[in-house]
Amino acid sequence: MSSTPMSSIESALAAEAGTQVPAPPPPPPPLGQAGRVALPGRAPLLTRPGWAAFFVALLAVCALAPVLNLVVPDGSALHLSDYTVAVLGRIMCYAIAALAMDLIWGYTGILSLGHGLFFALGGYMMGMYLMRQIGLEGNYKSELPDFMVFLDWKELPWHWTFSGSFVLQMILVVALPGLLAFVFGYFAFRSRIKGVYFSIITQALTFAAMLLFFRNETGFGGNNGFTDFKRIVDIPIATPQMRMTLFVTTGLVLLGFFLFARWLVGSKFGRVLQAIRDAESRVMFSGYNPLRYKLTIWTLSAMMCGVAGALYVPQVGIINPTEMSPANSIEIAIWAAVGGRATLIGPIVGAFLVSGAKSWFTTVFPEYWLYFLGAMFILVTLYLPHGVVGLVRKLLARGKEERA
Amino acid sequence: QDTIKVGVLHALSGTMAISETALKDMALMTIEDINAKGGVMGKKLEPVVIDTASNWPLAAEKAKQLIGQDKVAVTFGCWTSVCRKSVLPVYEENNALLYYPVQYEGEELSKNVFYTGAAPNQQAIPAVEYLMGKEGGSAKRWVLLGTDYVYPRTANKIVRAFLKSKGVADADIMETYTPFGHSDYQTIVADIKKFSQGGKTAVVSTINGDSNIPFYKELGNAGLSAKNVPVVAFSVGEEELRGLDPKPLAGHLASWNYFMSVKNPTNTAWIKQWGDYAKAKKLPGQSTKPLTNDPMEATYVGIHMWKQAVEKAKSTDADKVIAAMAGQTFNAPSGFTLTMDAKNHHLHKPVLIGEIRPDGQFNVVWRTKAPVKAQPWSPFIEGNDKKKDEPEKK
Amino acid sequence: MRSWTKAWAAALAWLAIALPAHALTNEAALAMASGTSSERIEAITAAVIEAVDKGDARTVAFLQALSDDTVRFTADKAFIVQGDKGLDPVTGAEVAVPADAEDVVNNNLMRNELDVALAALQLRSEDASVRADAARALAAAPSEARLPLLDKALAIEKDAAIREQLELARAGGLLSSEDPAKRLAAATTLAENKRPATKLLLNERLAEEQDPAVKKAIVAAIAGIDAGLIWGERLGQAFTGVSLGSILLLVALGLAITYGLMGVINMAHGELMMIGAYATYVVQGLFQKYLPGAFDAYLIAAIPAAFLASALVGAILERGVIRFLYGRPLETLLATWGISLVLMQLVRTTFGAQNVAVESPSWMSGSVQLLPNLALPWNRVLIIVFALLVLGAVAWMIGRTRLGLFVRGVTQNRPIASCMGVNTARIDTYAFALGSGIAGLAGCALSQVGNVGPDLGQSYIVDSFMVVVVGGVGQLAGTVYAALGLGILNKLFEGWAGAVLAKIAVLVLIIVFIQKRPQGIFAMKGRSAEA
Amino acid sequence: MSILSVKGVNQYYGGSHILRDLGFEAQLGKVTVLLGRNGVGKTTLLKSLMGLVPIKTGSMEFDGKPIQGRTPYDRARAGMGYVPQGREIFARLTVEENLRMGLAYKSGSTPIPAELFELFPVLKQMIHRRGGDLSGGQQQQLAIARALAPKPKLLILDEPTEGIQPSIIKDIGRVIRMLADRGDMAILLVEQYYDFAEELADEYLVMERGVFIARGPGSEMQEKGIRQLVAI
Amino acid sequence: MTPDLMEEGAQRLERTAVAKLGQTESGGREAGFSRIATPGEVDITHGRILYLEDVHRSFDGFKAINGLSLDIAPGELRCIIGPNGAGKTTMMDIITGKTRPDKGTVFFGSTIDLLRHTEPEIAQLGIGRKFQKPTVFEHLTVFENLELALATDKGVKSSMLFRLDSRQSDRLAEILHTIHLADSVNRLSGNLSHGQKQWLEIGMLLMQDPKLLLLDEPVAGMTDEETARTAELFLTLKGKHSLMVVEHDMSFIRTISEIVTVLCDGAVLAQGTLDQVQADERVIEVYLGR
Ligand SMILES: Nc1ncnc2c1ncn2[C@@H]1O[C@H](COP(=O)(O)OP(=O)(O)OP(=O)(O)O)[C@@H](O)[C@H]1O
Ligand SMILES: Nc1ncnc2c1ncn2[C@@H]1O[C@H](COP(=O)(O)OP(=O)(O)OP(=O)(O)O)[C@@H](O)[C@H]1O
Ligand SMILES: [Mg+2]
Ligand SMILES: [Mg+2]
Repeated sequence: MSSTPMSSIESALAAEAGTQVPAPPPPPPPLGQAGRVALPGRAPLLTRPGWAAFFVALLAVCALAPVLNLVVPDGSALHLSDYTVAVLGRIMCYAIAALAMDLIWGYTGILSLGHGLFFALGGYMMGMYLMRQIGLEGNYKSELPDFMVFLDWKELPWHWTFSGSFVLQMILVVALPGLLAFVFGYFAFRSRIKGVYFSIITQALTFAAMLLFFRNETGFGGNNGFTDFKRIVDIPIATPQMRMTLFVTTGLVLLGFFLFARWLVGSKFGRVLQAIRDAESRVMFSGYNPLRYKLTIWTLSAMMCGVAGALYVPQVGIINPTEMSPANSIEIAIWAAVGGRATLIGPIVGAFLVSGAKSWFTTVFPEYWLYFLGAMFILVTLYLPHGVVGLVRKLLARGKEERA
Repeated sequence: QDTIKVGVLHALSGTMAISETALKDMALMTIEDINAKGGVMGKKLEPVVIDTASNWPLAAEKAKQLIGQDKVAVTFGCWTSVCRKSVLPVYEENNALLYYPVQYEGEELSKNVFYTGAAPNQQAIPAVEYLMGKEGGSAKRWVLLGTDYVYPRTANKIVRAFLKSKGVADADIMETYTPFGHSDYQTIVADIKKFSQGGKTAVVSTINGDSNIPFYKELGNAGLSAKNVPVVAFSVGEEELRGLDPKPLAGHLASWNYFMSVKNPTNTAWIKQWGDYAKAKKLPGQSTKPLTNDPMEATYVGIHMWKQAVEKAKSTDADKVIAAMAGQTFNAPSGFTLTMDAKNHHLHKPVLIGEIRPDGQFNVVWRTKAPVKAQPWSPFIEGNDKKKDEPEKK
Repeated sequence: MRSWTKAWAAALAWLAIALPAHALTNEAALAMASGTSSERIEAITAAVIEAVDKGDARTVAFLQALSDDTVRFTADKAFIVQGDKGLDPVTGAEVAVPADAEDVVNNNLMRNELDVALAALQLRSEDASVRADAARALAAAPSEARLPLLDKALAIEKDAAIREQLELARAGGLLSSEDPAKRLAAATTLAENKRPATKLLLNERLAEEQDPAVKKAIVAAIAGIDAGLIWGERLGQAFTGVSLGSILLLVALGLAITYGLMGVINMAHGELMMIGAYATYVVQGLFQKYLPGAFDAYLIAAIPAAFLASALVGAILERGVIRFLYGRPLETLLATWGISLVLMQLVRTTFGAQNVAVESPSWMSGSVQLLPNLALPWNRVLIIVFALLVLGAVAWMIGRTRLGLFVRGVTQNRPIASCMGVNTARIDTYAFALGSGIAGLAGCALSQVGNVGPDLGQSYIVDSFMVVVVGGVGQLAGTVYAALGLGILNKLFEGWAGAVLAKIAVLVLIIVFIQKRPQGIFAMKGRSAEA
Repeated sequence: MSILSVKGVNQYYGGSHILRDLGFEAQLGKVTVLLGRNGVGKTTLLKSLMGLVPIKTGSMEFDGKPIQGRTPYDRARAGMGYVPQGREIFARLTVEENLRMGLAYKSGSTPIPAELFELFPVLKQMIHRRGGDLSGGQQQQLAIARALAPKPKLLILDEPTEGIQPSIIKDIGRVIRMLADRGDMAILLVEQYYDFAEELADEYLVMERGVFIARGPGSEMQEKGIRQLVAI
Repeated sequence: MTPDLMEEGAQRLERTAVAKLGQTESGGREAGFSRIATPGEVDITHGRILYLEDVHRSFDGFKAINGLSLDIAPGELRCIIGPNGAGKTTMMDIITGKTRPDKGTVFFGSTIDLLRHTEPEIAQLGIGRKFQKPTVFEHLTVFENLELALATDKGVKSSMLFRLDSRQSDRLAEILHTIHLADSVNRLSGNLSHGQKQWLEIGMLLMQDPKLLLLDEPVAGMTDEETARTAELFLTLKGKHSLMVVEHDMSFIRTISEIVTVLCDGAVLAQGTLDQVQADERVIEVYLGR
C-alpha cells in the first residue's frame, strides 16, 4: 500500500518535532549469554521541542487568537478578522477529519472514501440540535423546524427525539458515526474486504447516504439542509464571543486528538496497525485478530470525523447533503496525502495547505484556481512522494548530514 | 474614495458553473456599462468576483469575506436555493444586501435580499393554467417530474394543490423524482408514455441542470412529441438548449419572465450589447453564439434597480437602499416595465410561455397582460394565509 | 415531418394538374393566420372542407406554409415567405412583404390542427403511401366533424391496410357520437386495435361516457388492449436495463485497462471520456462547416477522432506523470485527481462552462417498432452494438495479442518484465493510451445520449469504478457481468421504487454483494490472489 | 572467450556501500560460481548486471559492448538471461504465458522450445495453470525455464536450487552442465548449496561484504578450503 | 463507545458465530469425550499434539491434498519431505486455518478442532508458522517485528497499554542474538537481505513461543554454516516444543531428523527414519532421484 519507509517511531517523532533521534537509552545490563543489545526504549509521547511546539500552538489557539480577534481593534494591522477566524476554524475541522483519515489510511492502509459521511453525520446531529434551538424564531413561528412545517409535518419524526437536548445530541454526534462505522466495519472486515474493494463500498455507502439525505422525506431538510441557526445552548450564535468560543473549542479538540493519535500510534496498538497494513496474514499468524484492530481504529476514526463535523456546522452555518458527495471524501484523503501519510502532523499540514490554497485561489484567481490546485496535486505526488512533511524531513536530514 | 465595491458571488467551477458563469459575465457587463455611463453617484463600480466553487459552506465564508474584508456595498449572486440559504444568515447578521436573480420556490422573505427572479406564482401556476386551457391542449392528466430537491418538491406541491383546486383527481397526477445528475430517463419516459394512454397528458418538468438533456433526448427517442405530450419546464431556457439539438424538442414549452426571442427595442439593444461584450471579452461559448436568458435578465435588472435606489437614497447604506428600492421601476428587456413591490422585495413580473423552436429559441405563445405580483408565501400551502407579505422587522 | 414534405410534393403535383385553382381568398387566408386559436381553427376547418370538395392547390400550399412557420401577416393580408421573397397565398405571385408584418405563431394545438387538415387533403392522393400516412394521421386525431370526409374516402379506397386505418379513424370519430349504439359499435371495433393510441382514445371517452353498456364495452376493450401490451412493456423494461448496462460497460471498459490491469487509480478517466465527447463535438462542427452534405457521416469520423484524441492525452499523461507513479497506486489517485481538475478547467476555458450541442445523425434517431408499444430507439440499439464491438476488441487485445500479454506481464512485475526484454516504458504508454482511447470512445457514445459539458466525466466516474470493482479488478468478464447486472437491476428497481430509491438500493446491494464476494464477481482465485 | 567483463563496480543503497570495486569476467562455455554469506551483496551484484539497480561507478561490458547505463530490456535483448532470487514469476499469467514473456523480444511466432518441457515435465502438465498457483519448487522451475526460453548467451541464476526437490536439483545441475558444455553460453551462478556449486564450478568467486576475497578455477575449491571460507 | 466496549462487542459477536459453527448434529467432537474439555488448553493426554485424518482438498478439481493422515507427538521434531507440489505447504495452510479442507479432521491435542478456529485463534492456541517465502513487516524495524510477535495478550486494549517488561526485553535481546540481527535492531526489516529475513521470521516465531512450530523451508537461501546453526537451534527447541519442518536440504534433514514423513500427491508416501525412506524405491523415484 504505502511506500513510506517511515514507520519507525523514532524517525517519525524526530522529524515531527524537528529534532534529532534521541540517543538510545543506555544499554541494558549484560544478560548472561545474550550479551549487550541496545534495545530501543518506548518513545516519549512528544519530544521536548515537540512539546514546546505543542504549547505554542495551544497558546496561539487559546489566547492569541481571541485577543487578536476580540481585543485588538478592527483597524489595527494585528487585528484578526472575523473572516480569517472563520477560515481557520473551518480548516481546523478539516484537519481533524484529515487526522482521522490518516489513522485509518496512513497507519492501517485502509483507504476510506466514505469519511465525508461520518463528518456529515456528526454535522447533521449538531445541525438538528441547532435547528431546534431556533425555537419560535423561524419563518413559521413553530416549534418544528421550518422545512417540516412547510412539508406539512405535524410532529417531530422519531429520529429527532433527542434533538432538544444538547447533551444527548452531542452523544449522538459521536455515537451515530461510531455505530454506523462499527456495524459497517464489522461486516466488511469480517468478510475480509480489502483494498479498493473496501474503498469502493465506502464510496457506495456515502453516495447512497447522500441520495437519501437529498430526499425531503428523509427528514433532514433535503438539498437545503439546515441553515439559519440562531443559538447554541441558548446563547446567540452570531456574536464574536460565541464564534471565538467555537474556534477555541475546535483548536483544543484538534490538539487533543493529535495527542491521542500520537499516543495510539506510539503504542503497540499502533504498530499492529502498521503491521496489518504491510502483511495482514502474518499478523493473524502472530495471534492478533486483525478484525478487532481494524474495527477499533475504523470506529475511532469515524467518531473523530463526527466530532469534526459537529464543530464545523455552527461555524460555517450550513450542513447539506453535498458534504456526503464522494468528492468530499476524496478531498479528505487528499489532505492526508499532500501533507504526508503516516505522519500525524502531515494531514494537519495538508488540510491547512490544500483548503487554505483553495480559499485563497478562489478569491484571487476565480477562473484559474483549478489549474493551480490541480497542478499542486500533481507536483506534490511527483516531487514529494511523502508529502510536505516528507520534504521537510528530508531537508532536515540533509541539513543534519551537512552539519555532521 | 471614488469607487464602490460590489460583490459578484457565483459558482465558476463545479456542478453549477454551467449555469452561473453566464450570470457572472452578465453582471460584469452591466457594471462595465454603468461605469461607462458615469457610474453611480459619480463613483465607478468595482466588481469583486468570487468563485463559490459550487460548495455551499465555502459560499457562506466567501460572503463573509465580501462583506467583512472587501466591504462591498451589495452582492449579486447565487443560483441555487441552498446557496442563498447558506449565505442568508451572513447578510442578515451584517445587514448587507444580496440580489438573487433566479426563480425559486418562495417560502422565504428576508429584509436583506431582493428577489429578482420569479416566485412560483409568477412561473408555475400560469404555465399549468395554460396547459389546462384549450390553447394548451386541455391536459387532463399530469406528470410532475423533477430532480429530488427542494425547489421541484415545493413547486410540485404548489402545482398539485392548484390542480386539486381545479378538480384534478390524485389518480391523474403522477409525481416522480430523479436523483441529482440522473442521466438515464428510459424508464421514466416509458412510464410517462404509459401514463399518457390514460388521457391527454402534460408534463410539468422541474428537472434541474444537466439532467434535462438526457431527458429530452429520451423523449425524442421514444417518439413523445409535444403534440401528444407537451412538457413545460421551469428550468429550461436558452442556455440549457445550447447543449442539445433542439429540433426534436420543438413544441415543448417553458415558462419564464423573459425570452430572448421577445421583440422590442430594449431587448434588441440589450442582446446586441451582450453579443458585443462577449465578443470583445472572447467569452468562451458566448462569443460565437451569444445567448441571453431569464436569470441573466434578472441579474441585469437587479443591478440597475440597485443603482437607481442608491441614487435615490444618495447612499449605499443598506437600510437606505432598502427603503429606496420600494417601488423602483425599470424598463426591462422583456418589454414590460418591472416594478419592485413596495413591501415584499420581489419584482412584479410578466409571465411568458414559450414553445421551443427548432433553432433553440422560444416562440412566445402566451403572455400575461401585465406584470404579476409575486406571492412568496404561496396561498396553496397551509398556514401561509396568515403570513405577512413583507419581511419581519428585527 | 419528412414524410409530410414528401407527401406535400406529391400532393401538390397532383392537385396542380387535377384541380381548378383560385378557391383560396385573402380573407380566408388571413383568418387562418391571425386571430385566436379557435377562430383560426374554425377558418381552417372551413377551408379544408371547401378544398376537399373543390380541390385547391393554393389552400394546400398555404396550410403547408402555415405548418412550416413561413407565414407572416399584416392587418389586411397574409404572405408566404420563401427565403427573402414573399408570395401572395391567393395568387402565388411574388409580392413584397411589409416590414411590419408579424410572424404567425403556431402553438401545439394549431400544429395538430394543421397536420390533420393537410392529411385530410391528402386522402385522395394517388400515392398509396401518402394516403396511408394521411389515414394514420387522421386515425390518431379522430373527430366527429370529419366523419363525412372519412366516409367519402372509404367509399373510394381500395387498399385494405388504408381502409383499416380509415375505419379506425371513423370508429374514433363515432366514439363521441350522440348515438350510444354507434358508440358501442365503435368501441368493439377499436378493441381489435391493440395500440397505445387507441387506448388513449378509449380512456378519454370513458371519462365522459354515461351509458353503462358502452362503458362496459370500453372497459373491456381497454382491458383487452392492456393484456396485449404487457409483453411490450416487459421487453421494453429489459431493453432499458441492457441499454443502461451497455453504457456502464462502455464507461468502464477503459478503466478496466488503466485501473484493472495497470493499477492506476485513474480519477481522470471521466475527463478522458469528456475529451472523447468534445472531440465528437469538434468533428461535428467541422462537418457542419465543410461537409454539410455528409453531415450524417460525421459520427463515423468522430469515432476514430475521439479515440485518438483521448489516447493522445492519455499518452501525454502517462509519459509526463503516471509513469513516475507505478507501484504507488494511491498516489496515482492524487495525481490523476489533479489532472482531472486541470482538464475540466481547460475545457471550460476553451469551450465555455456551458454544455455544447451534439446533434445525432439522422440514422441515430427514430426507432425500430417491434411491438405496438415496443419501439427500440436506434441510438440505444447502436450503442449496445458499439459496446459489444469495443468489448470484443478489448478482449481480443488483452487476451490474444502479444501487446496484451506484455501489458499484463509488465503491470504485474515491471522490473522482471524488463529483464525479459520487454520495453516496459513503451508498453505502459501503449496500454494507458489504449485505455484512454477507449474512454474516448465511451465519450463519443455518451455524446449521443447525454450532455456534453465539462462535468461529463464527473457524473460517470463513480459508476465506472463501481462496475470495475464489482466485477473484480483485472477481470474483463467480471466487468461485463457487473455492467449488465447493475444496469438491469437498476432499471428493475426503478420500475418498483422510482429512480432515487433504485439508485440507493443498487448501492446498498453493491455493499452487500461485496460482503459475499470480497473480490468481486470474478474473484481472482487461488494463491496468486493473495500475493 | 570472455563475454562479460566487469571492472571497478561500486554500488550503494542510500548511505551504505554495498559493492566495492568489483571486477570479474564470465566466459562462454564456463560456469562461474559466486559464493558468499547472506547479505553480502550477491543479489545486488546480479541486479546491477541486469540494470535493475544503477551502479555508481565502474564499467560493464557484454559481448564486446559497454552496457552500463543501458536499460534492463536492452541487456536482455543483447542476450542476458536472468533467474531472479525469489522466483518472481508472473503470478497471474499462466505457465505458458510466463514462458511467452520469456520470449518477449523474439518474434511473435517463435515457439516455446520443446526441450524445456523435457527438462521440466511438470510445466507441461500445468501449462494452463496460473503461475502463482504453482508450488514453490514448481515456480522455481518455471523461472529457470523462462530464462532459458530465448537461448541467452549469458545465464544469470540467483540461487536456483532454493526450495527444489533433490531429484530436480540434480536435473538442473545436469542442465547447467550441458548448457555450459555446448560452449555457446556463459553461466553465472549464485549459490548457497555448496556441494552443488562446487560440482558445477569452472570458476569461483567468493564475496564478503561487497568485495571478492577469493577466486580461482573450480577445481581448486576443495584444496583451498572454500567451504570453510564461506562458512565463517 | 470506548475501544474496550467495542472490542467486547466484536468478541461477543464472534463468539456466537463460533458457537454456531460448532453446533453439529452429533454435538461435536466434545460429545464423544467424558472429560470436560477446558477451552483453549491443549490436551495432550493421548500423546498427540497434532492429528490429521483423511484430509482432502482440491483446487479446481486438482487434488492437492488427497486423504492425508498424519500425527505428531508432543516434543517431537518431525521432518516432512516430498516433491515440489506434493502438498506440504497446503497442509500447513490447512493446519493454520488459511485453507479450509474439503473433508477431514484436524485436531490440536485431542480436544481442539482446528477447523472451527480462525487463523488468529489458532496462533493464540499455540501454533506458530514460518512461511515458505519469508514474510516480515517490512515497514517496521527488526525490534518492532519481534516485539509484535511476543507472546502476550493480543487484545486491543492490552496492546494500547502494552509496555515491554524487563523479562520480555531480556528475551527479546536473547533472540536477537540467536538470529544474528543484534546489529540491526533499528533497521527496517524491508531492507534486510533474503537470508536475514528468514532469520527474522524464525526469531518472530521464537518470540511467539508456540507449542507447535510449523517451518516451511527454513534454511532455503542460507549458507551451510547458518544451516548448521539452524539445525542446532531446532534441536534445542525439540522436547520443549513440537516442530514440523519441511525441507528439501537432505543434509539438514539428516542432522535433525528422527522420523521423516514423505508426502507425495497429497498423501503420505512413506514414513520412517531418514535412512529408511532414502532407501525406499518409490521415494527415490519421485523425490531423490538417481
Ligand atoms: N532495497 C534495499 N535498500 C537498502 N538495503 C538493501 C536493499 N536491498 C538489500 N539491501 C542490503 O544490502 C545488502 C546486500 O543484499 P543482497 O540482497 O545483495 O544480499 P545477498 O548476498 O544476495 O544475500 P542472500 O544470500 O541472503 O540473498 C544486505 O545487507 C541488505 O540488507
Ligand atoms: N490455490 C491453488 N490453486 C490451484 N492450485 C493450487 C493452489 N494451491 C496449491 N495448488 C497446487 O497444489 C499442489 C500442492 O502445492 P504445495 O504448495 O502444497 O506444494 P509443496 O509441497 O509445498 O511444494 P514445494 O516443495 O514446491 O513448496 C501444487 O501442485 C499446486 O500447484
Ligand atoms: Mg540474494
Ligand atoms: Mg511449499
